[in-house]
Amino acid sequence: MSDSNTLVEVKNLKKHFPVTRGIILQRKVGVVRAVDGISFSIQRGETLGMVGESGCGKTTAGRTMLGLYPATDGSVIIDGDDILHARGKDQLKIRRKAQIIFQDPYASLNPRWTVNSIVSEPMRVHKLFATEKERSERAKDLLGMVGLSPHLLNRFPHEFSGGQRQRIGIARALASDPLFIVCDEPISALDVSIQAQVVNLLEKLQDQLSLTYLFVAHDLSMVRHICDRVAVMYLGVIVEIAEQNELYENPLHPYTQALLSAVPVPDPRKERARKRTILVGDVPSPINPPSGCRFHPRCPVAIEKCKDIVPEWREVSPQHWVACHLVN
Amino acid sequence: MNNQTPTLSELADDLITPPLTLWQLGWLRFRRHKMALFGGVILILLFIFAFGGAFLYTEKYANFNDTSQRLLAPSAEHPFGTDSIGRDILARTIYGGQISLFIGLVSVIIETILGIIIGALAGYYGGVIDAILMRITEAMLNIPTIFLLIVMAKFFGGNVPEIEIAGRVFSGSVIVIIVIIGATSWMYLARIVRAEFLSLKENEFILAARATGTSNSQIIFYHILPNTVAPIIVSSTLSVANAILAEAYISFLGLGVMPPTATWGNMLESSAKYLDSAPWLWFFPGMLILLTVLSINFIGDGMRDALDPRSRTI
Amino acid sequence: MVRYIVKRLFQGLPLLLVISITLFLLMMNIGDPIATMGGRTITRQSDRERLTRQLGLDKPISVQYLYWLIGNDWTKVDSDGDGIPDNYGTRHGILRGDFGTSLVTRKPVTELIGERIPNTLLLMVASEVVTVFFALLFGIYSALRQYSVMDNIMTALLFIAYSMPIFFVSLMSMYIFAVLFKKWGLPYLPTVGMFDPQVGKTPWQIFIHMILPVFSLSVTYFAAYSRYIRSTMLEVLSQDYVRTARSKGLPRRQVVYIHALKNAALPIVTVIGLDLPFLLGGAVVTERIFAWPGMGRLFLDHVSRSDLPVVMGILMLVATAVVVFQIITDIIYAWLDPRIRFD
Amino acid sequence: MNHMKSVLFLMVVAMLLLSACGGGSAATSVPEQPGDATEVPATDAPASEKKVVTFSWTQEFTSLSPLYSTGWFTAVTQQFWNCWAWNYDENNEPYPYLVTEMPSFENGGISEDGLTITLHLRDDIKWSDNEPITSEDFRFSWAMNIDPKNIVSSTYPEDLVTSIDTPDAQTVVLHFDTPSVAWQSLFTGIVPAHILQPVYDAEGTLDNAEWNNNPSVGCGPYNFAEWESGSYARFVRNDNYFDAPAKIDEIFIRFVPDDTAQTTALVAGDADLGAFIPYSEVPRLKEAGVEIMTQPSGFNEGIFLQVSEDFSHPAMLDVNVRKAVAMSIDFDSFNQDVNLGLVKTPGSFWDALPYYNDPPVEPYPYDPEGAKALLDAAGWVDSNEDGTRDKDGVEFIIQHGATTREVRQELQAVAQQQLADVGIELEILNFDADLFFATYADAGPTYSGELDLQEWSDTPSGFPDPDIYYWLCSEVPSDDNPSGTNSFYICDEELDALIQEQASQLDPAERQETVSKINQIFHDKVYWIGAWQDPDVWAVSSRLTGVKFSGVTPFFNITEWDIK
Repeated sequence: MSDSNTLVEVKNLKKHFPVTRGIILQRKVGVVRAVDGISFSIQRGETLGMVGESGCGKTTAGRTMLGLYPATDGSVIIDGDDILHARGKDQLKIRRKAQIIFQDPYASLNPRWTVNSIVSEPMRVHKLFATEKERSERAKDLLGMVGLSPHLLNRFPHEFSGGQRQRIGIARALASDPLFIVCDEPISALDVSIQAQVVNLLEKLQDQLSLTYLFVAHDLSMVRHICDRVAVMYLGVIVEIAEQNELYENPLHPYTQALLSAVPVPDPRKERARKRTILVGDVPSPINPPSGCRFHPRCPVAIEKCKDIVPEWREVSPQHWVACHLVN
Repeated sequence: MNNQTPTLSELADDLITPPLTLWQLGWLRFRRHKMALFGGVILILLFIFAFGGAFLYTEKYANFNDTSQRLLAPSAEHPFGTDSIGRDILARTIYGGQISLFIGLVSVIIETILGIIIGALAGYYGGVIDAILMRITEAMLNIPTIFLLIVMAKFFGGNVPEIEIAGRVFSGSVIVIIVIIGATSWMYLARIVRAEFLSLKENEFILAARATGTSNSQIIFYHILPNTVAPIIVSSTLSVANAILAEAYISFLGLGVMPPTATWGNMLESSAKYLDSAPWLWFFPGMLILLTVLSINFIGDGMRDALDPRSRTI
Repeated sequence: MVRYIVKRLFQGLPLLLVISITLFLLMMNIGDPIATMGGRTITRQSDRERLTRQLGLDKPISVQYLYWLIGNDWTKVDSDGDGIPDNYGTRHGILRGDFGTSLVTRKPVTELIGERIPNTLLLMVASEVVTVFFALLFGIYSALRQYSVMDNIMTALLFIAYSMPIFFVSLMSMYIFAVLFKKWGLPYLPTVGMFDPQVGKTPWQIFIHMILPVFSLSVTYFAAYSRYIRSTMLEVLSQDYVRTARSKGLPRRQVVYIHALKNAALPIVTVIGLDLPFLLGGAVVTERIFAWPGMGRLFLDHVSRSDLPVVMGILMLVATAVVVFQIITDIIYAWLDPRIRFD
Repeated sequence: MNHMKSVLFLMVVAMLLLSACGGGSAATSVPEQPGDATEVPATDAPASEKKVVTFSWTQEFTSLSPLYSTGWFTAVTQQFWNCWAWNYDENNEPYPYLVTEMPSFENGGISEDGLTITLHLRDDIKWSDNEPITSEDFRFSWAMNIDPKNIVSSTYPEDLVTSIDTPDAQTVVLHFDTPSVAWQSLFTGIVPAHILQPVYDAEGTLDNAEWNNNPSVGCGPYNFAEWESGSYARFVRNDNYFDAPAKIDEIFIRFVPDDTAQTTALVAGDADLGAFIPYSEVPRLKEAGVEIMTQPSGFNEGIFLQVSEDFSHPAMLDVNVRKAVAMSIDFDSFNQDVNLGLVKTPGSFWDALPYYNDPPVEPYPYDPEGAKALLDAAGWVDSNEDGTRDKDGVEFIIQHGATTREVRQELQAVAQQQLADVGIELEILNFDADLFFATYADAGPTYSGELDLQEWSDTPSGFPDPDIYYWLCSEVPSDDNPSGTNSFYICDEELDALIQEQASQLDPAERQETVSKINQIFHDKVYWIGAWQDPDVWAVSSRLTGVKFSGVTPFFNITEWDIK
């Protein structure tokens, strides 16, 4: 699967948070298996969508991929470099190539910093320009690129609206000329009217700067517009990956089917005819994930085998991977 | 106070220049706090008194004694009177004020540095570091401060040589007092800072900085610390008042700054036996302590309101 | 719940151990207990050497700490100075409830402390009660009439009281209410001690002897408490349910006393609860001035003579009380507040 | 659950309101005082015409037993309820108390060679439980003192006695290896053998004897009644006293640690007697009608000079420089102004003992010009014009250390300025007493040689006998001698020989000669500079009559005291 066109390659990535007790001598009493062995790759210029319910580990996966949380196991190769195992200067070098945009436009900007400081921070860290003045100039350019007036450079985040803030966040992500950006639910906190603007901006930037995105979202509707391929996560593992159209037209995993059934269809007739699969029960605790197929307690079509045997991760048709016993 | 409602031209300016930094906002709110403003003026006057007074009298004069001139009531020659060995009380309150304010400020700097470092390390790194540092903090908090002060004052007592700072020679006991007040008062601040760090470090802007590759020390000092500045400033301001009072307490217990170096605290202490016979002995240092502590408390109160991040009004 | 309490108690143990080691190290260097045993004259050389050995002060710090912690009845010690350990020690160590014996008075530390605790609690609890009562009055009043003239005057007065060193308040009040009042022919208060020997230790005597120290203590604690109560009340009064109650037309009195005060009580009780163990330590300065036989004075008297067992005993007692009270406060808090649960 | 919470809340509020409203209700919850319920009248009515005198002690006693007491307040309190072999009157002259006469060469009480001293006890003396006081009590007191199983406060001078014979109940024969003048300090308090021998036999030590803190049996004019730690102690008249009974019914001692509070209590009439009154408090007390009585107790405040090749400032090795230091400080004016003219400047360490200060040694006069001339002559001149004299590149900067007593700190400040006027820089240091006198081993400032001038108040160790020992060469502290008390590091062969000689000179005339020689050396070599006489200063309420004090046994005539 790996070739020169592959920008990001994730192999068996795991992120377990320990649950500890005790004060000075801490004992580990359990782990939260937030991400429990996921593998995928992203091609240059491609947008991979990653969807799943809240708490399925998709945000953790995105953050662990960039080394924001120390990974428990696995590797992430970005543009040929292993981001998780690099240290010091090497790590800094890779960090330049990979950036992240966050969900909450209010929490993701330091309230004590001006826009200028925020946007030029990556340039300072990576020593991209010789002087502060040059960095400011570049920051102005970036603001222009994301559709903000350059003279807002010395303002503070609290003077902006949510959408404007998200644009600042995007400008910051672009500041280090990255190849790859993790978009961590960048639009879910925004008004619907703004959402489209931001998505359009992201698409425009992708074209201009030939960026590669991992687009994390909790529902499938918005992802459809921007993604080339989509991965579906459930309880720390990926259950299905396919090209966008393939996934939407031919979802194989019962969980994907359930998610898709929740997406409203613009055509009223089709919408009325839409068969909705309602999932019953809560998402199980990631401290104690179910045995076998993790989806089996909530799966409407589960069979006996699903309880005990972990389904194989298979490519059922070209570029369409799925983990389910019922899929042939 | 008229500038609460911006004029039209100001509104126009607003469109071009950035309106208000958080500091300006704080200052605007602080200015509305009359008590705080009053406290600020008093404190500035006290500083002018203690440090400007040095141009009026030399330190040698403050220590100049003449036992035949003892316990003189205030007069033209000695505006505040003289003490039990005939030293001029005005000159001693000036030089004593320098020491008292110096003790207040420097011990709080020590307290703040300790509190920030310990709170920041515990809050940012968490885990074992947090556990160890917080156990130490709790251990210190479990013992009444005055007990700690006494034990530490005796522990360090007399072991520190005198040092010279900015032309003044400070007796070792000044350094001791500063260190022990600083070392016994950082715990609350450390807890405040830790709590702030714990909540702030989960913020996405910290993750963004880490994604960029910003180092831990830069994240601590440039990203998180500026956001904890408000509670730190409020807490430290109030600590200055507490430090000046603490100095007076240890002086009363005979463990404070040793004479002939004057402080308001030890001047007040030695005046206790002249409550009725020579009231000027306690009136002036007592008044100065009162004014200092009072004004600092007012300022701290005003700052608390002004820097409250929840408050969005001007 | 029981598991939670036991767990918390066990968590407290290492904390107390750390405190004890730190204090012990500090204490070894705060002076020479034997230096002042001669009274007005200097202790003789032969006595110094003998006492150092007999009191076990010649042992290394680690051994002294070990003996203090677990006693020395398991090992032989040299009591007559011939260099040969002859008898088993007699100390049981603090872990077995033996706080040791005062170096100065040779009395058991538990006895010394036990004698002082009732006196200290009498003084401190009375001060706390007076303080809290008036702080409640003031705090609630100024919260209801925020920024009124009275509120501002009270705030200013509070700050003034808070800004005066307590020794000064004490000596001044003693001078005014005992000496000057007597001079002016007014009813005057006694100065020092707990009772007049001519009359004896009656409740009334103790009460009038308590007035001045309680006054001095309350004046200083008052400011902090009433400010805290004021801000807590202000916060509660601005809550939606209080506004709702008011808009429902409930009498103001009822709103304040039933709704607001009830909800403000939780944080106030918590703060008082956390302060309580420190009352055990007494008030060093006040007890010294008014010659009140409490723990603060015991501490001061013995720290000035480097009497390690007594000083350590007091400090460890207070530290332990703090740990215990923290647990109690947490439990009460959880009991009062349904949002808190111990998993 | 909700109901419970309301109840608790109401309880809290009710508790706060109730206990605070009453205010007084807190005082009704007086802690139980087991034991004294019977002695305390339950009502507020003054208890009859009982004569109670209130003493104010700034320090609590550590133990009541003569064996374990450390400190002056315990020692003087013993005179109420315990008894000494001999007492001293207001002229500090000894007179027989438990003995029939003071032993001397003349009456044969002291043997020719000075190695045997015989005491003859009165036959009418008895303990408060009517048991007779016998020679066995004396022997037992001595034996317990030197027993290694007892952690007594001091074994001196008992350890000079090699054995005691008790040929009969009224005769005590002391045997010495070498004659020692310290015999006069023996038997300052005795312990009852009939009470304590069984305790010792049972426990192997007297350390934990109940009697130490609760001496049920005594021999003084008063009986111990109770002692509440940190608060007070009571002594009531001993009706079995073998001498004339006391006139005052009860002595009530209150422990008031703070000087200023003590003065206020005396002024307010809450105390009848206070000791160690600072001179600065005297006018306030006199104004309130409190009488001030001073009694020479041998103590003099003085500056001890350190003269040591190893530690001292080089200038201090020159006797003329030391003389100049003494001449530069105006002690007379200080005593006149700050000590209110109540005390004079002592010329000699034996200032309170006129007999041994003969011919009297006068203090060096205040003469800054003369001091400057001496310093110039010694080569200490201000060659670099920084205001401080120097020689061979060494600045004349010396350290003056003392404890934190206020009047001492005032003298230090005055001395600093006056020495600066003649070109000597004085660095001032202050320490808590237990730090100041900490041993060489504990790196105490005095004993480890850090201080050129050391100031404290001291007396000859056997006052009213002028015995001394600090300046012995064998007392110089070192790694091999970590508890040596010669913090001056002065090892003067001539002085050493004289000190050793006086210690065994039992003949008064010979002693007088030797001590006077020592006196002269102190003065000529400037080893000690007197600052002020430091007699005991007592504040006595005007309602007390018949009050006399002695410098050794202050309450020798306590039975004659009365209340107007």
